[in-house]
Amino acid sequence: MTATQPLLSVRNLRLDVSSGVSIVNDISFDVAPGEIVALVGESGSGKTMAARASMRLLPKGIHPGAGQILFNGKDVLTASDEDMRALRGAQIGMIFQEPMVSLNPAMTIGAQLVEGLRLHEKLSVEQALDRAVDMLRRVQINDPEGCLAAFPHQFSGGMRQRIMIASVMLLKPKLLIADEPTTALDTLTQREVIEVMVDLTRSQGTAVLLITHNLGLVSQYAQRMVVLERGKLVETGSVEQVLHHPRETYTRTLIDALPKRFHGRPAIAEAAPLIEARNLAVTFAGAGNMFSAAQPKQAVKGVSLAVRPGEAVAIVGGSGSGKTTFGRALIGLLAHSGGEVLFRGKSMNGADRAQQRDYRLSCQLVFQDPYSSLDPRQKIASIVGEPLRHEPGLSRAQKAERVQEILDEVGLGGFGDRYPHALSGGQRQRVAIARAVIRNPAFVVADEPVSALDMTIQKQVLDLFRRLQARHGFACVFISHDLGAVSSVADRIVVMENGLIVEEGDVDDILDHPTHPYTKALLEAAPTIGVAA
Amino acid sequence: MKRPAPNLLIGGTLVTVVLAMAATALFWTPYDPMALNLRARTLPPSELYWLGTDEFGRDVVSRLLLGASQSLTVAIFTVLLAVAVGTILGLISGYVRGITDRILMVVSDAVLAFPGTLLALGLMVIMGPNTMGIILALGIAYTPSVLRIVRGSVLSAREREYVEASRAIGNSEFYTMIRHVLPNCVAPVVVLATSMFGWVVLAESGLSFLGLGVPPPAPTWGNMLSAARPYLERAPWLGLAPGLCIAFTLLGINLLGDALRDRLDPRMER
Amino acid sequence: QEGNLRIRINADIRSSDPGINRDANSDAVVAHVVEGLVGYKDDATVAPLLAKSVDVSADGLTYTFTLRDGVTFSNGEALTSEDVLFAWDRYTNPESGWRCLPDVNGEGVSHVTDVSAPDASTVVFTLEQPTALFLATLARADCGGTGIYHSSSLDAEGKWVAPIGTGPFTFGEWRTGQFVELKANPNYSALEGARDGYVGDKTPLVETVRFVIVPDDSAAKAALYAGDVDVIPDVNNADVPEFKADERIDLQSVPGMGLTALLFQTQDPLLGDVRIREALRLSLDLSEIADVVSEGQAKPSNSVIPQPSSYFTEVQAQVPARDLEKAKALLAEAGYKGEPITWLTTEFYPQLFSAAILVQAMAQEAGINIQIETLDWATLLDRYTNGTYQAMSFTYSARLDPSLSYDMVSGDKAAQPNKVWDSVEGRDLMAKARVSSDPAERQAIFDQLEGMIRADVPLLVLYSGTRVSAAHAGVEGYATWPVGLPRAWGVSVNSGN
Amino acid sequence: MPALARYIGKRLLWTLPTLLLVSVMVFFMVRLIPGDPVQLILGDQATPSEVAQLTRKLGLDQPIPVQFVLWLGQVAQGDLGNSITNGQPVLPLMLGRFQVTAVIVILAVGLATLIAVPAGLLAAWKQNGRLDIAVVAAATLLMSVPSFWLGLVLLLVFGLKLGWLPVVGFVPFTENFWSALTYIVLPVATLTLIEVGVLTRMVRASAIEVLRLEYVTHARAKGLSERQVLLRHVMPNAFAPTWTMIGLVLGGLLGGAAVLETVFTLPGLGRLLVDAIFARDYPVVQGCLLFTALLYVLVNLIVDLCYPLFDPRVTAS
Ligand SMILES: Nc1ncnc2c1ncn2[C@@H]1O[C@H](COP(=O)(O)OP(=O)(O)OP(=O)(O)O)[C@@H](O)[C@H]1O
Ligand SMILES: Nc1ncnc2c1ncn2[C@@H]1O[C@H](COP(=O)(O)OP(=O)(O)OP(=O)(O)O)[C@@H](O)[C@H]1O
Ligand SMILES: [Mg+2]
Ligand SMILES: [Mg+2]
Repeated sequence: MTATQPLLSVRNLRLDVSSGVSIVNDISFDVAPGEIVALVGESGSGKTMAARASMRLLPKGIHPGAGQILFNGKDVLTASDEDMRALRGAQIGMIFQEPMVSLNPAMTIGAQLVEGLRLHEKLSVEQALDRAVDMLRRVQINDPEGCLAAFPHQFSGGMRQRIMIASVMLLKPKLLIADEPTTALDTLTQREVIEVMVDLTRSQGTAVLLITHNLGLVSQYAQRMVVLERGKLVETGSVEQVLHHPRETYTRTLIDALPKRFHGRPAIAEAAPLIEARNLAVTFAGAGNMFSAAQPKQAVKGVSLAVRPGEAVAIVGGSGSGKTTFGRALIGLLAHSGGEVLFRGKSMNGADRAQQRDYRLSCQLVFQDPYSSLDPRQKIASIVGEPLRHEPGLSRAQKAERVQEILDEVGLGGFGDRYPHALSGGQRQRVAIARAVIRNPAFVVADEPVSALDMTIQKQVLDLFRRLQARHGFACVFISHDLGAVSSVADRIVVMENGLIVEEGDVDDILDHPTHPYTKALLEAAPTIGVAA
Repeated sequence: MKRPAPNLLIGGTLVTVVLAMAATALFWTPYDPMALNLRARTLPPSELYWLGTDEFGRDVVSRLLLGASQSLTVAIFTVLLAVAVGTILGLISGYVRGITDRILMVVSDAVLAFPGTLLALGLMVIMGPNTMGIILALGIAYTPSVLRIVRGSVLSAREREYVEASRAIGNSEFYTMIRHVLPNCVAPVVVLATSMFGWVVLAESGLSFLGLGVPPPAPTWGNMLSAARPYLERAPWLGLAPGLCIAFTLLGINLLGDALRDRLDPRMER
Repeated sequence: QEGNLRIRINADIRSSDPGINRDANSDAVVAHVVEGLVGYKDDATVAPLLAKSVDVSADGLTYTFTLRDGVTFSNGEALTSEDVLFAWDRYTNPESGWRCLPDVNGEGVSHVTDVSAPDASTVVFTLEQPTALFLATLARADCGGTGIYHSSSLDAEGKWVAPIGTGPFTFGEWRTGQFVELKANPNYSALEGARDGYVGDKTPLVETVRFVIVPDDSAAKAALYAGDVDVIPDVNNADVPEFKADERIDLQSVPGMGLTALLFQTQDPLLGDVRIREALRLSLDLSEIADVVSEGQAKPSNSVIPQPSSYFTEVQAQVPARDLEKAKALLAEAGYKGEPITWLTTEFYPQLFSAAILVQAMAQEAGINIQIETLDWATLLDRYTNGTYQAMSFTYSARLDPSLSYDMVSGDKAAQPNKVWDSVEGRDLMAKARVSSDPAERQAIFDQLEGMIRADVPLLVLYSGTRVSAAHAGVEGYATWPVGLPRAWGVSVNSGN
Repeated sequence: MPALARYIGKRLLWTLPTLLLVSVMVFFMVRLIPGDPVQLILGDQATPSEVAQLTRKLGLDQPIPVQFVLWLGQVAQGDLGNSITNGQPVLPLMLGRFQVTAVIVILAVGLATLIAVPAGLLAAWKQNGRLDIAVVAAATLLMSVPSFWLGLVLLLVFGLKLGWLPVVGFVPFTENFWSALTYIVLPVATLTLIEVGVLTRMVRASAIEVLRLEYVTHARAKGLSERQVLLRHVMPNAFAPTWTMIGLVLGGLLGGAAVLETVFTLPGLGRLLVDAIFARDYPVVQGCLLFTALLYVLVNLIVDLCYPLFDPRVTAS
């Protein structure tokens, strides 16, 4: 234990769901000022809920059942509403796991940033805006001034995440709870963002509770770590000790599950490409609103890529470089403004209905933001089973069986009856994956499919991908920032920057001998756990 | 089991009472609701006549009971008609957009701008004055409102990512519309439908003035209410009785509507 | 003259042009501004108004009007026979659309062949045929009382501006949808004798009269209580008991000249059978209906001739009794088996609606199956005009002479489908009554007609209308009369309300 | 700017078919329903020759399509014709009446919105609590009172019993501001109460949806008070359906609130139209409906133009 008085002290916390089940059971840990504590653990183990409980912002239906959460010695769970409001934002800041849905779609970024600032500090609007711009710049948003007037939907996933982070750190809270803050960020940006956080701890003595799956990050930045499994505390101690000398088997499996370079993949048979982009370009009509002239934004500027059957191509690249946009355009969800897509050798520009339909059904997408891609009014089983509608000749029972099978494979057996809102971030992501692969499509664009998954589950999912590929030979474009994950599934890597491909090649070539400076920088910035994995 | 939500409890009770009233009238009323008693006109409530008598000496209780079934029939069918047609067209209009949307908007604006009085008179010519006529006239008059409300919600809902996800799976536009857009637009429709219920009951009273109402002497709450107008001071119970019936029915239906909406909303913790 | 009298009217006036584009409200307002040669008295007989005297030649073809001396228009100009000719020319010009043109050009009551002005104060009308109704026609309110107006009522192009007349008031501001305001005429010269109908002393006692347009009966009632209007000239029957009970309100009721009646289509397959019509009559308690429908204001009267008429005698006053047994017997005889009879009515006139409800319930007891259909007034009037109905409740506007009353219900159905009674014999009798000016002879004819029409039952008159007015207690001198139109002269308003 | 102007221009162009459709519907419907203006003017004493003469004079003896074409030609030149009943030109008559209606309706809908938004938000915030049930009950009660009753009761209480306000009449604002105000207080109050119910429920329903979203939690995490959360984050996102509703209500009422205008004896557009319908005053009915339709389309155009303000994801195109 640290010598100083802990800033946050969670004692024997239990969280119950209305039905009586506990999702968090008897966990205790401390966070001292100026300290970075990592909270790791399996997806769905209750990390997010424990963090939310510290701000008393539990979703409806989840109640603290026992225990205390002391902030500066005061129990958060019994404080008055008034006191809590004073605490939130200024004292305890929280970066939410799902940045996509955590920004108000109807408010400009500027308004959302300034709002909290002006609430806790006496600042003029100009001063507040200055501070906001400054912070945006620090989290690597280019053109921060222009960004103030834009709405959330006009940003890429990573950009939104950085805006979220900026909005929280702007307030310089005493305790920063960061729930998977960098899942959508490329390694370079990730490093920058974490540096800002570390800066804060140094200059302001801010304590950070960092929830993450990225053990590399943990090993590089955190002092202590807490490991959860299924709502129970497994192990806690200094990072050094836990990572290098894990006491518990669960911790060990977690570390062992770190993705490894997968050597010995069978070479992909030379074949005609399954899907091919030729000079694909995508332009967004306007980032301006309808009262000011719209400025078209070219997000993808002529990208060519061919994917053969059974091949897995990884796209890496900076946040906002156009990966998602390209992925969506590739499977025809987004209209392209130039170039063409060929599927099974036929151009989809002006294809007939049957071809369109084949294309549509054969190409699936795992959305980068799983939460908003799940219909809030449908149960998980129904969401996952929906693509089976297009599988003729399946009986109801067969369908249910398939759904059960795939849910089991992604580790969600028994969750079929839940609604999306009652899942953890990682669980939602797995739902999205299950939905995309249930019909064994010929081609999948997986947009950050494992970003919210802990190492064990991530491994499970990556294994699933590989298995499916081996069994059905589906091709896949795998968009990820996680070079570890990339190295374990991909045959080929494509590096994007600014809407263009800057480098592409074999996994091993790129990882071992990057040529483009940007690629080099990306690789260099990747945090490693510093142990022989 | 958990305690049912208060809105379900109160709403359910009120609606049950009203339905019971309507059902009772089929078998029994204290007096013949149509029988005049010219010696007993506008009597205040008494033991003999619980809620008094109207300007023709007819028993108010009996007429209320019978009126319940008449009013409910008209209201239910009108709302069903308007909601069904309005929702379908609104979905199409908001989802498909383009020329279809424009044409539907042109027609709905035209109907909206059309006064109910004229529409009713016109339909009277076609249908003759009967219950079908009322339902059709009011149904047509209210459909565009539903259409607009649904369209508005659809415009928002169709931009959601789960709608895109449905398309990505390969679902047809039609299926996506029904399965993913529609359920996420129900809240305003439920509100509108339950509110409309009241409007219809009241509008029927206006129509009976034109002869498009339920033909006399059969009572509806609406025409009882409008007939009671000159007696507001002299015999207030004449207006109060149907007025309260309408109010309580509406309250019941609205609360029930809320309960229903909650039920449809998975995020609502019960 | 001081104060402002506010009289409620239920709809805007149509124009200020007498007898042209008019309705009852327009007539009422215009009658305050212009006066005709003759006018009605309270008992609905005709008396000289602008004329000092009227001489009728022995053959009944020449009417000589001598104008009163010293009468000036409100603009100060003296009234001369030229003015009468000017107005008459405009009335009889088909372009103007005078309501009563058919009644002076030979299509209807009379045919005026010549009008001349031998001197400044004499006007002579020459008729083609004698008629008892010529003066009554000139006086008719819906003819604008054939009011004489000054030529400056029209602009240079001959377009109507506003009436400049000799009446007690001048036309002031007309704000459409809100009110019409009249001002006391400083140049008014009163007739001798007490105020009597539209004649007599009509000196204004208030500075202004405002005819306030209040369409809604309940709102009008509230306005009367609140003192926002002073007089409601035509009270809704349903409000009568309430006003009666209130001592702040002065309620007056006189029998009117209009009729509330039930009409049967004698060409209908079912109702064409006189036994069924008779059975219907027997099934109804007519006294009770009249009593209920008029809230006790009207006495039942089953004659086409309205109660206030001097021709309304014992014969007309008979009210047949209800006899259910006989009704049933007649129905059985006619082979009636409960076929539905569609009964048209409207809520526009509440008494018509009430009547239908009562009839339905009473006839039910005799086994007659009536189904009510409510229509808007325009549609009902249309059905009436075209005769396309089985039975309906209807209200007739005032007819001031019995021959006109008979004319209103009787005629050739083929030519005029709105007539309910088509009897050749009856038409002959009516023609006789029209030209005769001997009251005894006319009475005999009307009595005979009464018997005939009662035997044929083409319609059932319930009562001749009542004219009920309500005035605020602070209003002095307001009186209603059988014609029913409001009169603001001779009325004063106590200051302080 | 040019994009917006083009968009508005295009939308305005689309009003033409609406107006044409309304014209055709109205023109033929008023002539097909039974009842004849000539009979109504002449009354029960009319003789066939009188009827024929007046019919000819009013031009109603021509075939209906011919009448329609003639009328359309007139309208194209900005002339809506003259009223059959009183001969006045329709356009100024209508505009005069519209002023009265517009003042009252806009005030009432504005007030109703101002009441409904906080009430609905509060109810949603306390969903299923006592406050919520009370708000829902009050809103429902208000919705179930017919306007003629509510108006009459207010009239009786404030005009008659208390004598605070005049019972009938109207004074234009241009004439005397304060006196004008006394005349419109009751109608505005009545209309506000009538409309507030449905708007409150609409706000409540949408707010309930929004309140559960993540960004609301995020706003709370910033330390915003509940009031700020409701007003800044919930309200704008929950407002879209309410906004549509306001457009509908406004569009409907601007065409006239006949019942209300009758009860309060206001010379408004609604009464003009209803009177004209009952009098079968064809030119006035046609003129009024054309005007109402235009209003409707304009109000809804504004509503549509404002959508992106509440939901920037909805593009105007
Ligand atoms: N509203 C709810 N009702 C019931 N169970 C819930 C609800 N929300 C979350 N859960 C469950 O609570 C558990 C803990 O969720 P939590 O979000 O804390 O997980 P997590 O550790 O953050 O996981 P991840 O790494 O995937 O984000 C999960 O199993 C989840 O399914
Ligand atoms: N709807 C939109 N309107 C305007 N610009 C958009 C829109 N969507 C995305 N963009 C812009 O397009 C660019 C590429 O976005 P995209 O989502 O493809 O990035 P990405 O590579 O997936 O980034 P990340 O890794 O952060 O998810 C970004 O600069 C973004 O601001
Ligand atoms: Mg989580
Ligand atoms: Mg992306």
